[in-house]
Amino acid sequence: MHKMRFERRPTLPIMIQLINSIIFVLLALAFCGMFMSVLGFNPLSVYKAMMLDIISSKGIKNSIIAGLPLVFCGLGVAFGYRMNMNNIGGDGQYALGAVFCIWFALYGPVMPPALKITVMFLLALAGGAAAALIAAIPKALWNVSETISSMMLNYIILYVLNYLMYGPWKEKGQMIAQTTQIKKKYWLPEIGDTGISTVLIIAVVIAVFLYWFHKKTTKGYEMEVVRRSPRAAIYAGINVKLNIILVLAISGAICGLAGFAQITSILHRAQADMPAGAGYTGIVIAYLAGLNPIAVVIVGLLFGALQFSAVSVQVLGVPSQIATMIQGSIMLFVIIGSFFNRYRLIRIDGSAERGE
Amino acid sequence: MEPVIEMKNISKTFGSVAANRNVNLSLYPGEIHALLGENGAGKSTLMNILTGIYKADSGEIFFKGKKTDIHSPKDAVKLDIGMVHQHFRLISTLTVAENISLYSDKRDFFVKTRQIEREISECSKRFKMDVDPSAKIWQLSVGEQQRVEILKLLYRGAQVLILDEPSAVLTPLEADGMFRTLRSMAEDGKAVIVISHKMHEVMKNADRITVLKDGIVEDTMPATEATIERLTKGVVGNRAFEHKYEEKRKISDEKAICIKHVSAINDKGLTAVKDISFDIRTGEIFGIAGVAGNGQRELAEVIAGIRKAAEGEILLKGNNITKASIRERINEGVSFISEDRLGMGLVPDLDMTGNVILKEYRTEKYSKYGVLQSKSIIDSTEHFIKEYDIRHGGLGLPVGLMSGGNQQKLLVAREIDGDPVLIIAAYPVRGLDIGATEEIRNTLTEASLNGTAVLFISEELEDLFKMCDRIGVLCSGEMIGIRNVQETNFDEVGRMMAGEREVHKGA
Amino acid sequence: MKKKVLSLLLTAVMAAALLAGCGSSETESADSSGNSSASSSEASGKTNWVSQDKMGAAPAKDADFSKFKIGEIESYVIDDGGWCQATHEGLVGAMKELGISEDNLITLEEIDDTDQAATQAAAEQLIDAGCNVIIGCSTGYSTFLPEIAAKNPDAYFAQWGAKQDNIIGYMIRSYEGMFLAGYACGLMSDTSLFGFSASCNEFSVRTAINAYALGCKHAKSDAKVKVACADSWYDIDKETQCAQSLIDAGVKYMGGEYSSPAIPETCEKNGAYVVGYHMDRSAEAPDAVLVSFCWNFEPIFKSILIGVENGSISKNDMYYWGGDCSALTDFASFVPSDVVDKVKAAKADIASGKLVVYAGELKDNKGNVLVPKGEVMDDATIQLQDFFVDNVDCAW
Amino acid sequence: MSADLITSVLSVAIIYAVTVLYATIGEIFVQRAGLMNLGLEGLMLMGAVTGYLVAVNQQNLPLAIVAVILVGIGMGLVFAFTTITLKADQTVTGMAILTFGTGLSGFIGKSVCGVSANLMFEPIPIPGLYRIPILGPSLFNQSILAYVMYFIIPLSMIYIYKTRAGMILRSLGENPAALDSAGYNVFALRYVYVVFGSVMGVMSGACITLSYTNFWSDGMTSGKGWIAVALVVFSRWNPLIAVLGALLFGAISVIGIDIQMYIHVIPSQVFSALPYVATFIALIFTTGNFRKKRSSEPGSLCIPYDREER
Repeated sequence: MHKMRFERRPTLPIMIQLINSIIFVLLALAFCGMFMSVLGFNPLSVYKAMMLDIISSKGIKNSIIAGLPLVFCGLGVAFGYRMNMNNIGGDGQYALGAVFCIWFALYGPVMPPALKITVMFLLALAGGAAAALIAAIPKALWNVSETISSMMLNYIILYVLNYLMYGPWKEKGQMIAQTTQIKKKYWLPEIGDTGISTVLIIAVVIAVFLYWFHKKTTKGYEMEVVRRSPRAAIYAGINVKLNIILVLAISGAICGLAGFAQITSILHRAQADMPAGAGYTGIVIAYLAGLNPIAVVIVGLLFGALQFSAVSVQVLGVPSQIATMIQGSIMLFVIIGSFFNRYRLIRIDGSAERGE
Repeated sequence: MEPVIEMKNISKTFGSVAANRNVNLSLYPGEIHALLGENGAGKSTLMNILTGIYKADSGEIFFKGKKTDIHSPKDAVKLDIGMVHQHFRLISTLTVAENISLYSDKRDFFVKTRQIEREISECSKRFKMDVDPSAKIWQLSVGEQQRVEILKLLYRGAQVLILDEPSAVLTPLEADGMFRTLRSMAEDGKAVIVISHKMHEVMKNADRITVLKDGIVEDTMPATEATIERLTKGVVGNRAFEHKYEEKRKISDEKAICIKHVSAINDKGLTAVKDISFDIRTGEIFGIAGVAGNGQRELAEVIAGIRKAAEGEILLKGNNITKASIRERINEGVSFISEDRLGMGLVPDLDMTGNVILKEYRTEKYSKYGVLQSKSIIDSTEHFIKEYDIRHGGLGLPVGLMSGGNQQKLLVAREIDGDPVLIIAAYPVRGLDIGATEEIRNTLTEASLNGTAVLFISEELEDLFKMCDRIGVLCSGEMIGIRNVQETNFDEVGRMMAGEREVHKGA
Repeated sequence: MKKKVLSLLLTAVMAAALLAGCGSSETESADSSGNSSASSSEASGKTNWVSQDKMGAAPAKDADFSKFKIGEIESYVIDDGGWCQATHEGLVGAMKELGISEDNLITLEEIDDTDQAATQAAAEQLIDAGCNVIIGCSTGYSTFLPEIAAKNPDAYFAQWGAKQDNIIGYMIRSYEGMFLAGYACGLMSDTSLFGFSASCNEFSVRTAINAYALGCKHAKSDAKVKVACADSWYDIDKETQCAQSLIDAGVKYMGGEYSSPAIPETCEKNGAYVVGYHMDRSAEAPDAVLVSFCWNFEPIFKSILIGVENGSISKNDMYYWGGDCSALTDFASFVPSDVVDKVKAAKADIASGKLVVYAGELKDNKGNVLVPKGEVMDDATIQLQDFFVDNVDCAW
Repeated sequence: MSADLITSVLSVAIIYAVTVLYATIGEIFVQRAGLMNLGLEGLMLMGAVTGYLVAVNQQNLPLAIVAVILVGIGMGLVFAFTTITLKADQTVTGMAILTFGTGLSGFIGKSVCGVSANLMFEPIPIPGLYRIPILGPSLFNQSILAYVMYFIIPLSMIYIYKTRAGMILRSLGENPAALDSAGYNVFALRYVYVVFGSVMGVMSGACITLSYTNFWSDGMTSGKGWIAVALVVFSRWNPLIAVLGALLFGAISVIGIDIQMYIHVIPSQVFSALPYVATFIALIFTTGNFRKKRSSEPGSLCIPYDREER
């Protein structure tokens, strides 16, 4: 008789991973469809509306605008996960990056745009990194769970932002809790007249760089070793503590860029509760993208599309929460699906090409 | 008399590796039955099947004559079958009593600690094993923990006891005590299976011996009919068993490394290496004999820099590296073939190239300005593959999926590459098939001929005598003595391993 | 010890930011107002304040609303028992009055008013759906809508809050209602200590606080209003705690800006009294809610729709109406009738102009004179309320 | 601090504590069993909305509780299946539960959003005890759900530290392999505790809508689920400390507001942030192993158990 058993896949062909994800995303949509039809909506027409909305020219633009902050958070979080650092602090790092960035933009000295924007970029990085370090250092020194600490920091930093936006930095003579807009000359230009900011290019460049970084650099290699086998890392003379601090800092820095994107390209100002959960969504994105930076960009933009197309289905009367729900179920299903990335079904009397 | 356990045509494969092939085994009450074989011969797998931790792919198990299916450890426990694993299955945060009652068939709602502790101390008296029932596990020594494991089984009323390499962590004296306990159990009518790869021990203590090799039963015999030769043939096949090589090797007087009064503490915070001093000259192979767990690991790690030396100093080619970091030592030419192949020496999830560069990825050999040089990496990987004929399923395959032998070859190849000053080889041939074993022996010998100092740690006296120029014997963290191989013999070293300092030659 | 250090650190961060805020602000932000949305409204035609007399004006006999398609953008769900619900009901009411069927209303909920992409996408959605009147019901949209409005000249955009380019502005003189509510509390209380449980330091909240405080003062010259700040628009725990803290501080009568029943319930539990906000809250705590302040947008929306229909409307219009728009519910049964009468009288006085809420001499709580004696505050300042009046005691 | 001030601070702190403790104690059991479910926020929202939905539509509180428990079991099974059977990453699965719960709750809660049920577990003063000065009025004038919690706390302590089952639970998170070889069904046990944990999680939510603020609106838990997660670590997986922690946080934020009303030099946000700062610091002191002592964290927390792993 042929008994079947699940066994770890030796290697993971990208195709299988892709097909898996697609299948399970479809399952997730079907699953949400169930709820919709229970509430008396026709899932197909809902999804159709969403699709049509996304592929329209302004749909693409809006998806990208909505997606950009998510992409940066996704990239940041994914970078952390590349060394098993559960950075939940994306929101806080995003916020602090924005705070540093807007501070310089509004209250810093007058400068030639190129220089000013560069400094803003660096400050956004610094802000994110700073936020991450507060969680990273206890982790490195005393192994304090970065998961919880970074999450606590989210709240703390968001209160700082809240204070600034409602208090000293609030635009005078305005009703909204936000800073004044930064000067036009400090805005990042659009790509052609598409209405899509060049910050998208920055995101792509960073993603490609990270991809190369993981594959080709010694630091990337170190991360991989620490991720796969901390003991082997010590044995190879890799300074694990230092790497923890470094990786979390970089992870935070990239999340900080989400603030930079908002300030130089989207809102051109800072607002209270600006992150609006992008950091958490970043985790979802990073995971769905299999921690592959380039995939993160794609998934991130898709999530942007999902979030904004949820608006369009409201015209059909579907509750707005549908977007969040679809996100959640897509995630659940892809997680379940990823099992089939790691394992394959084999017959027990498989031929022996592997020694012991 | 009918056997209490009969295993018939048991087969088990992991992935595509056959760990057991049509194994037959019968066990009678009142006997101590030894399972002899090298590591990886399939002994543990067989027993894990009997205790329901693994499911056999095919074959049948008979308990007291009637066919039974053991799907889970639960079933095994129901049949009063108990096993002491090599890695103890104790919960370190609980007390001895709690651990034992956890394993017992007690199902009362509250834990009656007092009562259990009383019963335990009675039981431990009966079989002459002393443990403090109220002590927390993580406070106990390895020997004590093993006793707890055995007590667990007895308290549970186990009729079949299986012990996996019980003596591996014990000194010969402790081991004798342990076997006396086992004997008293056998006399109690219990059936005992002892997994081992030590022939003398087996011949001395067992009633019957079954020899496993590569997952197949090679031979079964009463201990009375067992001879070293017969067992050796079963265990290692027709491997030539020559004594120390003949031609006299010239060893320079230059000291490659000096260990001076080094002490170190282990993970439990106890002193594991006590004031050890010795030196290895270039081109010399220095053996460390001793029962595993007597400080070898700590000693190796201290020299490699993974563990800080509590006292003493280490000189490499005359300069002090006691405070040097691991990386500095690597650059200075200290290589370390870790006993924990997949846990430390290699990264199982990475492919060959990733493991080849594990230690030298930062050197300009493999990277420029922090960028890895794929070409040179692939080159040296292929060089290794040719040089040490490493068989692999493609460069992209995780090394975790290669056979143990090839993994070890890769590890050794990487460590020997670039003629290091010193190679620390901890149990380099443990659990390898003969082919791989020979190749690695030769590789190390060649290295020494090229002027590398080799620190060769092993518990197999054969290996030590075959390869080393000098042998130092460790017992409970102390260096009992150092001997030239020509001037000593198995027996002397064996006793030194048991801690006897003054041994008369040939006594 | 360490805790102290960290909280100090936090304060330090904020202090530093504060300095940065005031200190070097002239360097950049001075000229940055050039593109801030406020002053840009002057650029286009002069803001036209629509007179409150228009309230209740009926549509022409032959008025035809059949072609009307109305879009509504809400920052939260329309049945939140708070702000959004009030706006929505106002709009629906106006449509019913004018006989516009609800099928011609498209409501987009939970459009985060700090999210440009979402807001503009929403507006574009409504345009595509053929809406000719689009109403942005949350302050934040004013940042993003002008752009879309400029792109779609034939659609009429109306936006809560300050006047924006190409957008009809509308606001409610909420201070009238809150003033009266405060007045009622003042009349009923036998102490001169009052409380206010505030969510976020935003103009509408400040308006409520100030108006309430002035109301109390109108009844008791020495009235003081303690403010507890939740620093969150929505947090049940914090709202409960704020109310509790006020009560512990000896407050028996409090106002509040809130959307959950937490505060009324807490008051009821402790035998204190509270002014309902956003909508009629008496159901949540019948024994605690004296009266509720309700937004009544119906007249404004009605007037806007009529204006659109007969073309009388201008995109420079700014609605800033009080009276029935800034409504109070009926008082709870336990409120003595003489109090009710006094409040009614005050209401009439406000309508007739005999009683002016922000009349001089008026100081802020830092001692600066806001309005000199004999003068009254101008609407722009009232709308913004970037101050707290002198009998407000608040951390902000 | 005057007597009745203590009373009132306590009463608010208790409301805060009770609502968060259901989730916290549940999560303590889950983590003791060696898993970490970060999706508590999502669970609470689901519990809150389910309870309220039934309360509004059926006007039947027991039924509401039953429904809530069923939902808890369902979501628990999802998490258990994904993390125990499929051995998926627990952090990410938690996030998924969180996202999904948030979305679904808002989705199905639409119909009762802002609708008043006028039906909740009213506070029941306990005759004798209610008279106790200071403590009485705050402790013994609570709803049934709070009293249930009063029982759960000691019971969970006894269960974890005194009973045989508790001993097994402690081992489950410490060394599942050992349990397995002792003949216990590790997988089944973990399933049980995960499900129990998520039932407690949803109960937390139900507690809010059915016994304190009798109404539903989107994301009404505003981050409480995360506090619960933090409390678990804060408490070193000990229910009693968790109780103290919860009360402490409740008290801190009330007192924060008290101070904030009098001292205006410090921004109010500082006090709002205090509980989180406190948690952060407590975290470093309780879990940080810089004192070189055994950390009380379950040995194999977050590590999926795989019997044939070799």
